Amino acid sequence: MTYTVEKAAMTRLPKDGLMDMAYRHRVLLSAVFLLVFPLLVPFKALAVNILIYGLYALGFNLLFGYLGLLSFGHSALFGAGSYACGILLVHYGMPWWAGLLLGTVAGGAMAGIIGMFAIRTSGIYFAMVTLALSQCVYYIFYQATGLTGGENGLRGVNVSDISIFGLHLYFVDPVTRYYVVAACVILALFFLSRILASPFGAVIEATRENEARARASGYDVRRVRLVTFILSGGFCGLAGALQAIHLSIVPIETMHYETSGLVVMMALLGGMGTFFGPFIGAAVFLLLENVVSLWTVHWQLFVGAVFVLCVLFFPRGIWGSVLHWVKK
Amino acid sequence: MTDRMTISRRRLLGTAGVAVAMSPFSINIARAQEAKIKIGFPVPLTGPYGTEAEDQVRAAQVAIAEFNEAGGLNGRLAELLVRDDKLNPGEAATRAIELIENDKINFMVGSLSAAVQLAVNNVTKQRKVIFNSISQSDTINEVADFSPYTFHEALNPHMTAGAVGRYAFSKFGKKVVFLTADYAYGTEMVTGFREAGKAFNIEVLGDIRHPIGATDFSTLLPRIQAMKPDILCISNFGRDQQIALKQATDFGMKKQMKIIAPILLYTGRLAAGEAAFEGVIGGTSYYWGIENKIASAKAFNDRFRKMFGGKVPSDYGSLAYGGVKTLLMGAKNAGSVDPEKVIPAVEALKYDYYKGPQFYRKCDHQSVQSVFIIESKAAPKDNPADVFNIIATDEPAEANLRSCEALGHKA
Amino acid sequence: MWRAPLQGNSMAGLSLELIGLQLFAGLALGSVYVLLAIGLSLIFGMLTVVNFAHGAFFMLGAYVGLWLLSIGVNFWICLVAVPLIVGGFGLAVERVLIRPLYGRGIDYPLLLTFGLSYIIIELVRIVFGKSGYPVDTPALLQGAVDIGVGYFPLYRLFVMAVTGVILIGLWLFLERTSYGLIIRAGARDPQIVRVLGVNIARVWLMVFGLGCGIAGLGGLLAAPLQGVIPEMGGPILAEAFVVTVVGGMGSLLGAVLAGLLVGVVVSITSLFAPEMAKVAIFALMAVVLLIRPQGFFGRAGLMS
Amino acid sequence: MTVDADIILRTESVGKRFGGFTALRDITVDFRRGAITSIIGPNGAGKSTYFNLLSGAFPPSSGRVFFEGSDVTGTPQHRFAHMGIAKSFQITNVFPQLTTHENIRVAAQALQTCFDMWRPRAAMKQLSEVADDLLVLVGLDDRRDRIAGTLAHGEQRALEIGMALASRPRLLLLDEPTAGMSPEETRIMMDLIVKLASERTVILVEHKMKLVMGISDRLLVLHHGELLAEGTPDEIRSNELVKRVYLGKREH
Repeated sequence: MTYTVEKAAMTRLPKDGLMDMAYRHRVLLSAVFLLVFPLLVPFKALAVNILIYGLYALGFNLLFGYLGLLSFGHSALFGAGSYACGILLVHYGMPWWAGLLLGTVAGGAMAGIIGMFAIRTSGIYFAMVTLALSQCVYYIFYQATGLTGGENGLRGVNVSDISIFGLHLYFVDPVTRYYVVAACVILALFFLSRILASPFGAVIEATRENEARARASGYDVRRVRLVTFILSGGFCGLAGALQAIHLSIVPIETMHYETSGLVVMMALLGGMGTFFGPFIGAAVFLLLENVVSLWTVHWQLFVGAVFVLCVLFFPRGIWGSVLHWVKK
Repeated sequence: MTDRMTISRRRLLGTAGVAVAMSPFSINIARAQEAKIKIGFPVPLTGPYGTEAEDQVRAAQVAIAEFNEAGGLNGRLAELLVRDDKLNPGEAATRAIELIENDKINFMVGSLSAAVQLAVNNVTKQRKVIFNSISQSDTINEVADFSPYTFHEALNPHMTAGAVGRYAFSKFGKKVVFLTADYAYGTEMVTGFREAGKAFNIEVLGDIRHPIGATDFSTLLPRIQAMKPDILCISNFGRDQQIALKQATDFGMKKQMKIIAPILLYTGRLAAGEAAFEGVIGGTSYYWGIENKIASAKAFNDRFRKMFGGKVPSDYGSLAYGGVKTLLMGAKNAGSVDPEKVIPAVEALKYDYYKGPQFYRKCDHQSVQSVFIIESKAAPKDNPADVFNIIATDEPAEANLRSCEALGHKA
Repeated sequence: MWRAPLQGNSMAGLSLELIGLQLFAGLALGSVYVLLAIGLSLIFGMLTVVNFAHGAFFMLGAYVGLWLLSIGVNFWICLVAVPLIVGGFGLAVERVLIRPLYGRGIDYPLLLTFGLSYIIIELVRIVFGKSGYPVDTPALLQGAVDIGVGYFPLYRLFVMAVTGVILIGLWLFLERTSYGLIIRAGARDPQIVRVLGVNIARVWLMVFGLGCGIAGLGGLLAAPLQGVIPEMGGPILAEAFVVTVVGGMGSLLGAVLAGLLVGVVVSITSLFAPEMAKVAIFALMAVVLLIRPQGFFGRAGLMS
Repeated sequence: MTVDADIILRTESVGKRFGGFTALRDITVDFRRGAITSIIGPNGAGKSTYFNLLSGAFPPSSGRVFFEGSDVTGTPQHRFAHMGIAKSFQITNVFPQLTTHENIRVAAQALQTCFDMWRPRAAMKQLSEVADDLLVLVGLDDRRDRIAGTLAHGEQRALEIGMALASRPRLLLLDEPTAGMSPEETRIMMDLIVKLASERTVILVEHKMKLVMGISDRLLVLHHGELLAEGTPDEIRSNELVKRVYLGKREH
């Protein structure tokens, strides 16, 4: 499967100054965009949700879009980050930044654990194994009520005052909260951008393109997959941790397989294997859901229809289609 | 100024959209004014409890209508901002934040699940907004989750299970088996039953936990039959309860033991049919049939019937009426919507709005109220809404609640 | 932080009869899984489509049955009519939505059916409302009968019998008809069928319809057990997936054996740690996949 | 066994079974350094199975494989490139969405780094130069920025050999390098193989015996999974057994 419209477009048009520049400064561009983004969204909490789910979809996209592995168990990675951050803040009184950091680590660690088992399989079986393992993780967190609050969810992940290098911010304030989250997201985008442009980024692409050839060239494909899965878990873990401090709760639904399905939907909608696609997918999905659910209780009909139409007519997703069009 | 107007109009249209989609109620847009008292109302309009949630909205509308007809707060009228929480705590928290930050609501009322109410409560207490929860939970009373801004109009599992237990253990025997959904709601109920059972020296033959959302109990029921209890106590909610009762009936268990449940849901009974529920005994916070004995219930039912084409309010629906009404009356008594003034006013209420006398206990803001013990009828005679018999009333008493100290509050 | 899975007194009353009854209950439960899983497996084996809408078809069967019963159609006629109607709907879905996706990779049909299930569920909510409906057990099948180790509801025995009949019918169809021959060959190697010059599109269409029809029948049979509600397809789909994967995707025999195995695993877990019943299903799947990634009877490397 | 510097690869009574089917039985061969050795045989003789054992695609069921004197039996395939063995596939196998240049660059990168996630790959200039050099070697320097999937069949085969060379192998394994090629493309490929053999050992599997007679130093003939004969082209030509089972039949 191939989704590298974006990269192909770039290699095709190395001389096209504007595109090339946009491509090289994509992190900077997104930073500028995120600065004004809240003005385009009905309310700040939604803008924050879009950032968080965009980041979550970005992590998923690294595995599915760039490496070509479809996981139906990403909720476990997102949830691991969320719970790690929540538990550390609530039960161990750690500061918010430690929660974010360790949430990221927890996402990666969870990916490592699931990956050790799942990476032996591929294709549909990989999707199924990750689904099964994430369900096991769900039930473990569900049962560990002492730490996770079980079905009631983990409450009290309250972050009110934060200080960064002497700058004191009131995190409950919606505007502050948005920009703190946005800063984390830009950092993540920067990291992703570095990874994709790095030698390892080339290995990821090569592995997706042709596993047998990559192996014959001397790459340990299984380890490449595992490492990519862990990186993906790190991004998803950070997204989860941000959600924990944004909502100040960690619901058990975070771990539910529907949360895995959601991210597949967002990535598909935005355009798999593209840099900005996941964010566009998350934004379009959540905005539509917000608007439609104010208008009718039958918003799920709409969601389903968008999904089906997307698969049938825009398999490249929104951003993928745009890039394809530009390339032409 | 113009900016704010557009936002509020957009929101209003949104609210109206939800209302229209759930006709027959509509919101009076024409009278919308800047200074309205806004009440955020997150309930699960989509998903399996949609019917229940719609009834919650209806009942809340009754309270709003009554308040506005009585002249509001010195002419300041109230409005309801309904949001779909999708039965998902994350979504509920997002919606609660939206309602507070964007719509600048004055009060929050709502929720239909323990997890959602705890999520909403977490958001409201952090932002110092009064929240009246209208679904069951013991946890929300406890010191970790409670805040001065937290009120709990609904019953809690301890009260409900206690009332049902005291009734059932005295009548049907001492050998009990529990079949319980494995989450807070279920386990809190069992704790309540066991607590009540101490006084009757009940013998617990089995305490079986099933996963939430179970669709088949056939693998659990033969074992329960083999235990030969006097009473089977099924503590689960919604569809779990409907399926468990249906399958227990199929296995012929009603002939072998008495089946009790902490709560018999009105909508659940309608959805599952009379056969499954027949003869089962349980508790409820409200059943429209109490109107023969309680004047306030009669008035509430009549108003509800008038507004919604002869329908009667459900149990969880009526809680929404109580939840909205108490906060509005508190505001009226305080002469302000300032939470710091409204809280003491609500604490001071001794009210009888729809089900007999009630008041909020000071330490945990739990509404002290009666629990009705009901039995599901074989077949409704002429009125399809006539599904339960009221067989006893557990009168309101602070003694039926867990003590403030046990909840971690300073006495 | 972990709750003890066993309460001290819950082992009371464990007898051979009970264990026998428990195993039987497991097999009865498994037979519903089998009805869903054979369709999933058939569709996957032939079309390499992972049908995420299978649960929705199951639910649709229950609602079509509910509707037929409400307009006075006899339950026994429903047993024939429901699979035909749901199967017919399945044909339309394959023809209109899934066929354009062949050759586009295995993820696309999966994602499409995932979205489709949302649409079907919401449409049912619009037509029938959000709350569920009770469905009475047919009068002839009410009550419980003695099966030697204890009493068991007659209706559940009936469900097992219907599953048996369906399996025998399917077996005869696959073994004795020319279509069956093509399907069996196709499930083993889709290339062969294409080489044989068979009109594969027609076979695929039929297989999809057949799978959906059986799922619809499963829904109808489940309706008197659990009532109907728009969301009823969700949990059973997850369980049917486990069955299909454990049995080996594409293998009918695997689906049958794994379905019964999962039923028994659930019932035995229910005996010792009932709250773990759902975990046990997924744990079983994880273990099987780790030891034998292609499932009991699956072809290795099918999907890589 | 003694380490003989002249022997680059040795298989010691290797065999391979698939379930009940024995594809290869008890083959002991020494491959000489610096030579072109061709493995020939009719369809189903076990050529591909033997090739896959040599290239580490799967381990033998019995016997051992030695590369430059050390036992490499069961070594994971990705290690082979690092040891100095590279292969091309029977079916064209490139990274179709990447450019020709990037194809070789990625292959060359395998020797240097895999998990470096921080440095920009553009900074690794010498890899890019290696890729450019190899493009010249395999005659694709004018196709540098084409998407590999759009190249002609013969060009893709050449690209694949370029990728194999990127790991600077001492031993190059080629599986039917001229399969599906036009006579013109075949000729170019044969010239390329001879050119490559001047600096490294080449083992190739070939179906068309006539084609390799001229360029091979040694030939192995497989038949029904067994080694039928081994020797120089002249020896093979005059071998009675080979004549009977192979040359006796019509070549296709």
